[in-house]
Amino acid sequence: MTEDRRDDREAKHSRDSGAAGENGMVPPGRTAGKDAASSEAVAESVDSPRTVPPSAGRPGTESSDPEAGPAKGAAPAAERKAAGAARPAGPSKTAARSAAKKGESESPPDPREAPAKALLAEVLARIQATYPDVVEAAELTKFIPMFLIKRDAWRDVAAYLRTEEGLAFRYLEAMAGTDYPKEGYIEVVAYLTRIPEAITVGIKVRAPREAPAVPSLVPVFPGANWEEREIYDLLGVNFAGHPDLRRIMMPDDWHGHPLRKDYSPFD
Amino acid sequence: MADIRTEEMLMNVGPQHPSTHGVLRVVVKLDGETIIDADPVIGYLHRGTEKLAEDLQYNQIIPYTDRMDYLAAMLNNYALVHAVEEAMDLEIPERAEYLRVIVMELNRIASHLLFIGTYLLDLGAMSPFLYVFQDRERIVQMFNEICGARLTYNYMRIGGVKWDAPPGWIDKVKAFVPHVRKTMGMLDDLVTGNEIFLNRVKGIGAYDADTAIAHSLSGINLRCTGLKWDLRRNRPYSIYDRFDFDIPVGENGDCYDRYILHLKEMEQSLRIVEQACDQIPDGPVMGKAPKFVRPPAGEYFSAIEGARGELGVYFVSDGKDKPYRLKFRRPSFLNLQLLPSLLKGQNMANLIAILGAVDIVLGEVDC
Amino acid sequence: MNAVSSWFGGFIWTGQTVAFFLLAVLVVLAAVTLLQFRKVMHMALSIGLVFLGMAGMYVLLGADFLAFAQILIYAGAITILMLFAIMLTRHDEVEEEERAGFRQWIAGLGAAALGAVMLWAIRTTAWPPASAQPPWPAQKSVNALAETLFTGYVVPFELVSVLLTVALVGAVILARKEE
Amino acid sequence: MIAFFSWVHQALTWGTVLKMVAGALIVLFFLLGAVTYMLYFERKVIGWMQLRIGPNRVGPLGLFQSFADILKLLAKEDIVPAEADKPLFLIAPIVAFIPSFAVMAVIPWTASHVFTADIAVALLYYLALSSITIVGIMLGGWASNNKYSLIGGMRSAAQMISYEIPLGMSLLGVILLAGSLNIVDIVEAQRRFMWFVVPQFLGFCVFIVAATAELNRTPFDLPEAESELVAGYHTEYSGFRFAFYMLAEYLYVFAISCLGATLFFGGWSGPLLPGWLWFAIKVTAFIFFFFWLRATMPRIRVDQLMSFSWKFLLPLALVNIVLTSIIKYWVNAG
Repeated sequence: MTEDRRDDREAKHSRDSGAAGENGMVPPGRTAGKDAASSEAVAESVDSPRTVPPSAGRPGTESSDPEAGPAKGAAPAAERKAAGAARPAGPSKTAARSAAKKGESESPPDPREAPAKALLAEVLARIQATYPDVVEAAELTKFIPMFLIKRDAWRDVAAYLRTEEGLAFRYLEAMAGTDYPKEGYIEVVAYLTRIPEAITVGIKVRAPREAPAVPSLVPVFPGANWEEREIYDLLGVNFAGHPDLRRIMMPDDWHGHPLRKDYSPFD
Repeated sequence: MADIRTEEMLMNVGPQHPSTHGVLRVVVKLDGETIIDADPVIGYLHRGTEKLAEDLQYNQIIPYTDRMDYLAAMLNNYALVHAVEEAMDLEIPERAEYLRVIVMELNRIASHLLFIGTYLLDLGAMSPFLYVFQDRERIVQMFNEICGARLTYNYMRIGGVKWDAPPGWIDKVKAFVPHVRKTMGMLDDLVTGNEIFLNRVKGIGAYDADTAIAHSLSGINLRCTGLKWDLRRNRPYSIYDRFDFDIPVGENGDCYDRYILHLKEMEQSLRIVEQACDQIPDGPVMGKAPKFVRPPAGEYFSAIEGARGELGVYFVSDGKDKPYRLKFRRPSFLNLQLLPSLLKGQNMANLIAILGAVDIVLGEVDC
Repeated sequence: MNAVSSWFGGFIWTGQTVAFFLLAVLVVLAAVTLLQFRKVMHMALSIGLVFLGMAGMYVLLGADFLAFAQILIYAGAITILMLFAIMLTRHDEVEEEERAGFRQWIAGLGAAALGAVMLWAIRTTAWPPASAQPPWPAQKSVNALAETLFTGYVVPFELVSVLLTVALVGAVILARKEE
Repeated sequence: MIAFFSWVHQALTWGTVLKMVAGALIVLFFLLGAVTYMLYFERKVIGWMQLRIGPNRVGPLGLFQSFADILKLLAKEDIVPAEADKPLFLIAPIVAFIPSFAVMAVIPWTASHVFTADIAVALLYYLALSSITIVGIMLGGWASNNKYSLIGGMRSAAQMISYEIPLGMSLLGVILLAGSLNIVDIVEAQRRFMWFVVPQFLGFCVFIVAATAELNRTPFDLPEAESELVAGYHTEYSGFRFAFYMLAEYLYVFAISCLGATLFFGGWSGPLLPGWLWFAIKVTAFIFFFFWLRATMPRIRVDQLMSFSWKFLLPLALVNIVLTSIIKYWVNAG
């Protein structure tokens, strides 16, 4: 592989750097113990993003992760030979841990981190300007800004992100639901992407496990239709306003929701 | 006169039907042969892969991904290992990355070949099916040589690939490329200019880019509307930024565009395979991945360009060696959503043409 | 050779006569069953059988062209048209059993009277003596028919075709109106 | 020979009855054999076209494959669906089959009609009888009480009616040139003049397209479009009754090929070789053409099929008739 090829690659990265992240994921362990942030706290935390939910909000956050988080200092992106973990950096085969450590000592963080942070700040500011008090938390999950939205405003924020000039996250890339029995809620996450720049943000919402209900995104993103049906089927989340909320994977007379952590087959 | 009405008929197309490509059921309401309403029913092949994965170590999930889109299992393998490697910032040996790209693109070709064959079979042309199977068979043989399996490869591992290519394999791949070009030329001669074929697919099942984006379509289903959206270019992963290839797009968003894009994409995949075979370095094929893969706690989303569209992997790690939650964003599943609105007002024959062009694999839809 | 004809003292049994009786029985049976069937589909089929039997009669009479035109148009096209109409529209499979009421008696009497009149007419008419040869050679019946149609009867022939065209156009207009 | 099997105006004796039955049986078994090897021929030809070898297991070169298949079909259970209209379901394949065998009565294998009838209105006879088969197919589709079968049956009825008209019209040109509906006269006229494929090329094109559609063969095989309608009108049929439908279908391929060879390619006439061999060669070429089409073409759509017949093929056939009449009048006058 020649050097100019690599330069090409760098150029490309800086071109669509907004989309993908680098290895600047903030390990939850570092922020463990911090309080859930109010929206003001989030606004402050934009510069140094952190996981806002309490440590309990993420199972296994206590697990002692030996990896230190990568250095947060911004550094010129071009110096890194390979951007991102999956990209090979020449012949040296460095395993993850040493790479991370090296990253701290010698090489600057992933070039994708800075744009991701900027995106986080920008989107957060815009949401808060229009809908104050709806963002419960904001963080970077690997290089994707992630906003925890209040349930009532879930659809409004999604619509805002989709239609607002300058945001235009028109493409619902994926939706997923996750059950957190210990914390007592079910989380629904949606990834929205701006096409063709490939800039992605995630939004998520939480609903209590006992009677989970979330406003449906189908009026905003028709593509959410089957994803929501799947989440309804497998996790039991009721999507209010969904035009056709039926089971999709399991038979209509199935009992229970298999993807819940406490699910046991009905006899 | 007014009370003489034609009878409406409810018809189950599938789950056992030659053209649903698996166990898909489409409940169609027919007036004569015109479809008034269509409702796809899925789930016949639901195996709960996502639930099963919660009890499996990351490397143990890889064989399960083989069963999703079983026509492009290499790409599924990669989607998972890529997501985990991204999360852990693993570095992959060069040779492994090249091998991955070669097998992925070969698999894309095999999958597209199969699409072309079955699609034309759906439209009543029998011979192309057998022609494409010859080339696909050679690809499958090559996969057999490199990983010992013809369909469910289980080839990739977190940190690299399981096996190095056997001696002479790369040359075999290189020699294979012109062969596919010949087949594609033949298909072009036999089919693409055929008046009957054109009448069956041109202008059928057309939609525009806004509809496609709104319905979260991806892959060829999105590109046929003229939108240049290919994750290999728009959000480069692996070593795709080293290769010179184009993203062919359609114009009208109809079945014809979808068909022709499969041919054009095969050509681009061949170019990538050629370049990768020329550039592939020597070296190990497995990086220093930990024995127990434990991605740092957090949630991750990454996506690759699968054979049928954007194949995404979302997973939540709690720092243990098994995912807390694993979710696949399956392109077929989302692409199928638009089907009911495409079918309304069409006739039965168009149902097959439209459904076939969506190019679904039920193993992936149901997951 | 042991002739079949010897069974019926003196009556000459040619293929033609055998065929005539077979066809006659077929036509009558089909006509009767037509009235007896309860399913419309079966009725349509037996009327097709009647048409076929009549075509066979025409063949025996030496009118080949007429016979095959009859099969083509009546046994083929018209029967299929009826089948089509039945398939495409709603129809009740079960009809209530009709009781033998006053009307049935009247109809039966009428039919018997008609049969008697016909028989009487046939028996009293002085038929011309049967000739061994048909009025024209079998091979030429089509030519003869064509010449008659296009010389002596050209005006009625054309009028009929105009009528059919008008009917066709009318049917199309009626069908269009529904949309 | 002709007199031997001619029976209409003879006194009916046991001898004549026997001769009738014998003649019919000979033709029947000949046709069954022909169809058996047509199936073999089709599978081999299409196999080669698709880079396969085709049947090669039963007997040398797979020559007995079709017999094995027929035996298998005969040994199969004759299943009648519970909700089917049983009597209709049972007779429908026979209704479809009988005319297909009956039309063979007017095909002249050689210069002399040995087993077949030399009737004046042979072409009309062919068209008339072949229209009965549609009834059988429709009934089968309806009686199965299966929605795929019903759609298949209706499609095939609509299709066969639509294409019978251009088929008949395309024959009119030949009839005009020969001045007769009799097939022997038509062949004789070609021997004196030239093969009608030359002066009737337009008519021949219409004929071959309409014939393909009439036979329900690719690209017009919509009634049994397996990718849409599973197997169309015979979805529910199995074993023996299914075999009847198949038999009828292939007999019509054979019959149409005979008709095409006779009307447009001079029938049995040809130099050097005996008449029956010429006839066989021409018929085989026709059959090959239909098989070739099947290996090449995708399937046309049902609405396109209809408009193709009514808006294109029929006007073309009418133009052909008008042109032929004008030319004939002009030639006769001049």
